[in-house]
Amino acid sequence: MSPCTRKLLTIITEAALENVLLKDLDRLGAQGYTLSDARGKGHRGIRSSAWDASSNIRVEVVCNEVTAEAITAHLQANYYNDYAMILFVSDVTVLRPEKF
Amino acid sequence: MSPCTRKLLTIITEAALENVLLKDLDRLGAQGYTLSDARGKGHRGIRSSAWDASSNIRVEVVCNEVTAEAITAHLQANYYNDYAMILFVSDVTVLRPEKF
Amino acid sequence: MSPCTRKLLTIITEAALENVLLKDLDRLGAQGYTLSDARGKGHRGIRSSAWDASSNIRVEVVCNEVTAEAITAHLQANYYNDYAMILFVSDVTVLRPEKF
Amino acid sequence: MTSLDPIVLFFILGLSAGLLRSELRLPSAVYDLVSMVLLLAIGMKGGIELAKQPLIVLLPQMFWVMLMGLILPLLAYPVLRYVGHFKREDAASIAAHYGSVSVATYAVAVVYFASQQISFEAHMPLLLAVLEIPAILVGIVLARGLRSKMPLGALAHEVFLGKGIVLLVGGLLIGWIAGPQGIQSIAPLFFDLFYGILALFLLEMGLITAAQFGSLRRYGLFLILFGIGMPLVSAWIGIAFGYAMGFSVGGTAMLAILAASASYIAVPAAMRISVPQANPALSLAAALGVSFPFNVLVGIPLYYTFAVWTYSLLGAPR
Amino acid sequence: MTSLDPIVLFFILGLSAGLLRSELRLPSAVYDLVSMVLLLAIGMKGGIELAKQPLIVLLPQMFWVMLMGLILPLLAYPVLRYVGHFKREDAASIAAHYGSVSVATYAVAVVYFASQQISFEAHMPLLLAVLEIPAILVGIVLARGLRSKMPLGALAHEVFLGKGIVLLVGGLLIGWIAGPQGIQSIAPLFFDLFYGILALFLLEMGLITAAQFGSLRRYGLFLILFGIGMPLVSAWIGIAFGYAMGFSVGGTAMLAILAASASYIAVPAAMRISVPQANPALSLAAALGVSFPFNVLVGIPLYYTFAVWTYSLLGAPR
Amino acid sequence: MTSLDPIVLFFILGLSAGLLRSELRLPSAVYDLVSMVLLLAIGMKGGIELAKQPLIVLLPQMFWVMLMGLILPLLAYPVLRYVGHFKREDAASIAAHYGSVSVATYAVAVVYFASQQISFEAHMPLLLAVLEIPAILVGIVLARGLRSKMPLGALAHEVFLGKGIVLLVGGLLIGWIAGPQGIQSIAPLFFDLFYGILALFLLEMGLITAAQFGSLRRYGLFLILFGIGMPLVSAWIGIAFGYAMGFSVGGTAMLAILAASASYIAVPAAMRISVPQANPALSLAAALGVSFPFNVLVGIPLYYTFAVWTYSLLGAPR
Ligand SMILES: Nc1ncnc2c1ncn2[C@@H]1O[C@H](COP(=O)(O)O)[C@@H](O)[C@H]1O
Ligand SMILES: Nc1ncnc2c1ncn2[C@@H]1O[C@H](COP(=O)(O)O)[C@@H](O)[C@H]1O
Ligand SMILES: Nc1ncnc2c1ncn2[C@@H]1O[C@H](COP(=O)(O)O)[C@@H](O)[C@H]1O
Ligand code: NA
Ligand code: NA
Ligand code: NA
Repeated sequence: MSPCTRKLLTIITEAALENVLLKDLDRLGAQGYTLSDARGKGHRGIRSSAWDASSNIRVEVVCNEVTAEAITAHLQANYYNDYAMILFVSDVTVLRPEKF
Repeated sequence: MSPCTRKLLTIITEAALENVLLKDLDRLGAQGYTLSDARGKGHRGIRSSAWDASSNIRVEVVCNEVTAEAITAHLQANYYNDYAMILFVSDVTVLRPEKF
Repeated sequence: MSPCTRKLLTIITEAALENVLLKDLDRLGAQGYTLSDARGKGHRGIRSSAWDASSNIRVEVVCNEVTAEAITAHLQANYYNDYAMILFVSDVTVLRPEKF
Repeated sequence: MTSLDPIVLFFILGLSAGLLRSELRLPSAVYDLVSMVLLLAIGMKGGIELAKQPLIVLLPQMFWVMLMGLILPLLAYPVLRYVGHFKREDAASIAAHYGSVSVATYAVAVVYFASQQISFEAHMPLLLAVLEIPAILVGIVLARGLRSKMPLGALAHEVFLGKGIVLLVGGLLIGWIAGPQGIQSIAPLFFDLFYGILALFLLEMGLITAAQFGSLRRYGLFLILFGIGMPLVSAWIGIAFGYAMGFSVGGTAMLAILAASASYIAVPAAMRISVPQANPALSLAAALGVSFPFNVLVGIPLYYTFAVWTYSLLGAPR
Repeated sequence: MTSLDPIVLFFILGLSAGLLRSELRLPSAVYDLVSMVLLLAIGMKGGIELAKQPLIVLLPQMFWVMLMGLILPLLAYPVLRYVGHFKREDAASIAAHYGSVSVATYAVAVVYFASQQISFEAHMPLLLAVLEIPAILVGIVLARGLRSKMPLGALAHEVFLGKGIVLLVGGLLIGWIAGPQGIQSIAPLFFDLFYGILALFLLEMGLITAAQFGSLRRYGLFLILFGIGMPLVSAWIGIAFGYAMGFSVGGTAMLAILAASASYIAVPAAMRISVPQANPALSLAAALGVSFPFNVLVGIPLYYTFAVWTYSLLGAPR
Repeated sequence: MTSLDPIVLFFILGLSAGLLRSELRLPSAVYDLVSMVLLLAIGMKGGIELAKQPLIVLLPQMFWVMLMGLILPLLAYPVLRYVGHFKREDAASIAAHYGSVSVATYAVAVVYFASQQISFEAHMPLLLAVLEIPAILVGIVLARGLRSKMPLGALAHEVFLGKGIVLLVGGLLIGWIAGPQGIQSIAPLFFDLFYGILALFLLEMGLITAAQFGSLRRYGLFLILFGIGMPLVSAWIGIAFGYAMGFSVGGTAMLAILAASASYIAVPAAMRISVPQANPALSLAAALGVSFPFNVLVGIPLYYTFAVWTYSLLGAPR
């Protein structure tokens, strides 16, 4: 169980996309994900989380580089143009690398 | 749309500062930000989020290095002494770098 | 107050562990922590946050390398087998390094 | 609506607080709780009435109302597309919003009718539920064409199992099965508190409405005109249907109100998934920023007056 | 329970929505609010009754009920361990859940008894509170052995200061001190709305129950059989205790219901901390996925029938 | 206050749970909902009364009460600065808290007065709203000096558009416009449930109060003495003003209670932004950790007794 490097993918997008997005993540090989509710501002204006249509979610996925690239490519191809969405990736060290 | 490096600035501070802080971020050149509610403990004691006066917010800004430094300097000069606040910066890879 | 590198430890685990975990963090030398509520999916299934028993928390600790390793080792020894839990570490730049 | 009703004053309070950029903000959990109670209560009120009559009698009404839900967006679409010059998906999405219904507008109308002692067909919540959906389908077809290969399963899921429909139809079924006697034990929460909870809901709606005014400024005059004009036209269509179906004046006016109202729960969610190219800010600005306040502040009594005129001109139906 | 009661219909609505994977989801803040009001209300109802009789009279009952709470998990454990082949910690944890009680099941039973005009010993909430805890201790000892060096302080904290116990016992004390007169001012929230709030709670419970069905499928038939069989056995034990303690038929039936119910608030939290090796999905699947719906839909009237049989066979106690 | 009132028992329950470090914690959404309903209800109660009399008559009262709100912090400041040796900003901020008012204390007093059948001037919520603000301005001037270049716009925004003021004044206006008849439909939520919702609020207040005890221990005895002494002095000032304004005994006592109470909603928020150098833990420890429990448990009946003495000594005013 020595430490090992993985990618941490953070996706911030509209809550409306939650169900679809989580299914995609499963299909693209993510071993897990973590969600929380968020609000914010970006190119598509203020998203205040006062109610469903203006809520954001913040999704984190820890995964290997291949999966990270697959997810990134998929999101860029399918949602980037039509949805309020940003995505960023960073390097993290994990324990039990076999989990991710 | 090749990937590109940006800074991810995370600010954890008192909820009372929200309005002021977001105006500052806009002014200092942040193209967007994401907020969520948080609780925690630091040098100014436990902040439990039970009610307004003891709530924290967690603000994330993805931006270029110059903006990150401007925000950091501004926060340090204006709020660091008087408010419960921490700030940390990490490197992230983004798609569509023109957005940030 | 020049910038300085520290570790950002992110722990995602069951809300049931909150009290115990925070006491451990204090004891192991963390100068502070930030919590938020989260939901997610991992090897122990879906944790939907609909009610206490299925809620996750997301804990962030900024600390020096030694503390990060102490916390990691402690969590791995005590909770990793029995609780839904993941942990990842990244490098962050902080101001006022004496705080962490 | 008489602007003195406290329900409406709560809306105005929220609207003012929002426009003045006050700190007032309701947690989304409160919005969820309050809207859940309203939807269940409206459903149960309707369900109780269903228990009193054989459902078979209502089938033709359900059919006609569904037809109305198909016609309204087909009417709105060309205006939006060719007068408003919106792109195809946007025109289709806005049209779908106006073909569907707003539960909040209905709730305010119920309060107004009660205060004016106007009676109406009590199974109206059934028609409300029926009206939610057809316009969504029309909107999708308008946006994507008939040959589009939308996964039908996912769409049906989104449409029929959305939060709003499940609570409204669930309430209907509970009211229907339990009947007026059975429901009595839960009446203190769902019926006695109805007005108060609606007041809280409208406070929040005011805040949400205020947040749409920014987009309105950006998308200009046409959207404002459409947001007022479309309800006025829809109201007359609702009156025509109500009259043709032999409704009472009150029932006809209520159908006019439903026709004039624009959805902001079921349709935005369904459109976001099935027509993602449509800009949701446009439909919400029109539906919430213009038509909802117009209907609540002016439209409801106006459409009732329209219905009264019609009945006095043409006589009671049949 | 008569399946027509709207309270139960709300549970079925939540269950159906969950199984159909509807978007319906209640924010956890709503769950917290609703369960808080229920626990306080049940506590206060009991506390008011305590004010009417010297507490000393109830001490023997509290002792016997505590004994019952020790016996039930001891009975369940060998079945789980040696018939179900669960590992030690899992068997102990599941046993603890079944030795303790479910406040929601009790609340539904109260509604049922009221609708059937069955009276029962009104200090039952005191016994409910007493029953929450002994099984937890038995579960811990079964899992860790008597010589385990559990930090007793942390355990007592977890057990006695958990959310559920604090609210229930707090309510008891408030009702006891304030008395029926004092409590009147807050009755509109805690008592008049009780049924409505219970309905919302059961809607949520339905959704939560549906979420357990996945684990059920994974862990198989034995868990389902146990989740039905154990309550049936426990109910008879409850009847025996109730009869022996000289309760009325209603009180005996209520004790049977408490015995048959399985905890999903206090016990899961305590077990998670003190027996972390136990898989919480197993106990929740059984307690929430099987026994809770069984008790609510079938068990409550059934156990009452059992009690009636017993009293007509054996005559009233003493 | 009679310590048997269940409202107060809920406060004690929260306080005990907090001190015992129980797991009980209310989600902030529940706190928001409950405080929103209370503020609106108190506002509307006052607004209904305003409808009954020409506002012009109340202008002098509003002026005098505003003056009182200016005097109280000016009195507190030198004590804090020169006896307590607090730094300038802290002394100013604490003084501002004590010059302003606590809506929760007022609500508990309303319950106490009702239970004791003491009548008081029914437009008191108007004075409550008026009293919230002047002390904030005094506090800022004390901390920053008159020449400080605070952006006045931002300050006015913070002060007048804070959550508490908007809801209280919004409620006042709604009650005023709608009048007693109009408000009836929403009375079940806002008035019938008032006591129950206040109970939940005080449960949470107990938990919050308990959380202040840590800072109290740190900042020592002076803060405790001040937290008890200042309300005692303020109460007499309130009595002087009430008597001078020709109030009834009840009204005078209520003004004493307002004077004695210390803000923990409007002032902390405003001070945090406009006097950031002040340590908020100090003012909250005093206002919430000492004065709030003191006023609720001891002060309210005490100040009423003071008012009764005064009136029996000096005779009714004028
Ligand atoms: N530069 C940024 N930094 C942090 N979060 C952002 C940024 N830009 C956008 N976001 C978040 O991503 C969401 C969607 O962004 P957008 O598609 O630009 O509207 C916003 O509502 C924000 O929550
Ligand atoms: N070392 C730390 N790691 C993570 N979060 C921290 C840390 N220190 C402080 N925080 C967060 O930042 C807030 C303000 O910190 P402070 O100004 O130190 O009181 C706290 O309430 C925590 O939420
Ligand atoms: N690969 C992952 N990426 C992000 N979050 C994860 C991942 N795996 C697990 N989690 C989170 O960690 C929690 C516990 O994980 P586990 O112990 O694998 O069930 C889950 O409920 C998720 O919230
Ligand atoms: Na319509
Ligand atoms: Na049991
Ligand atoms: Na005061």
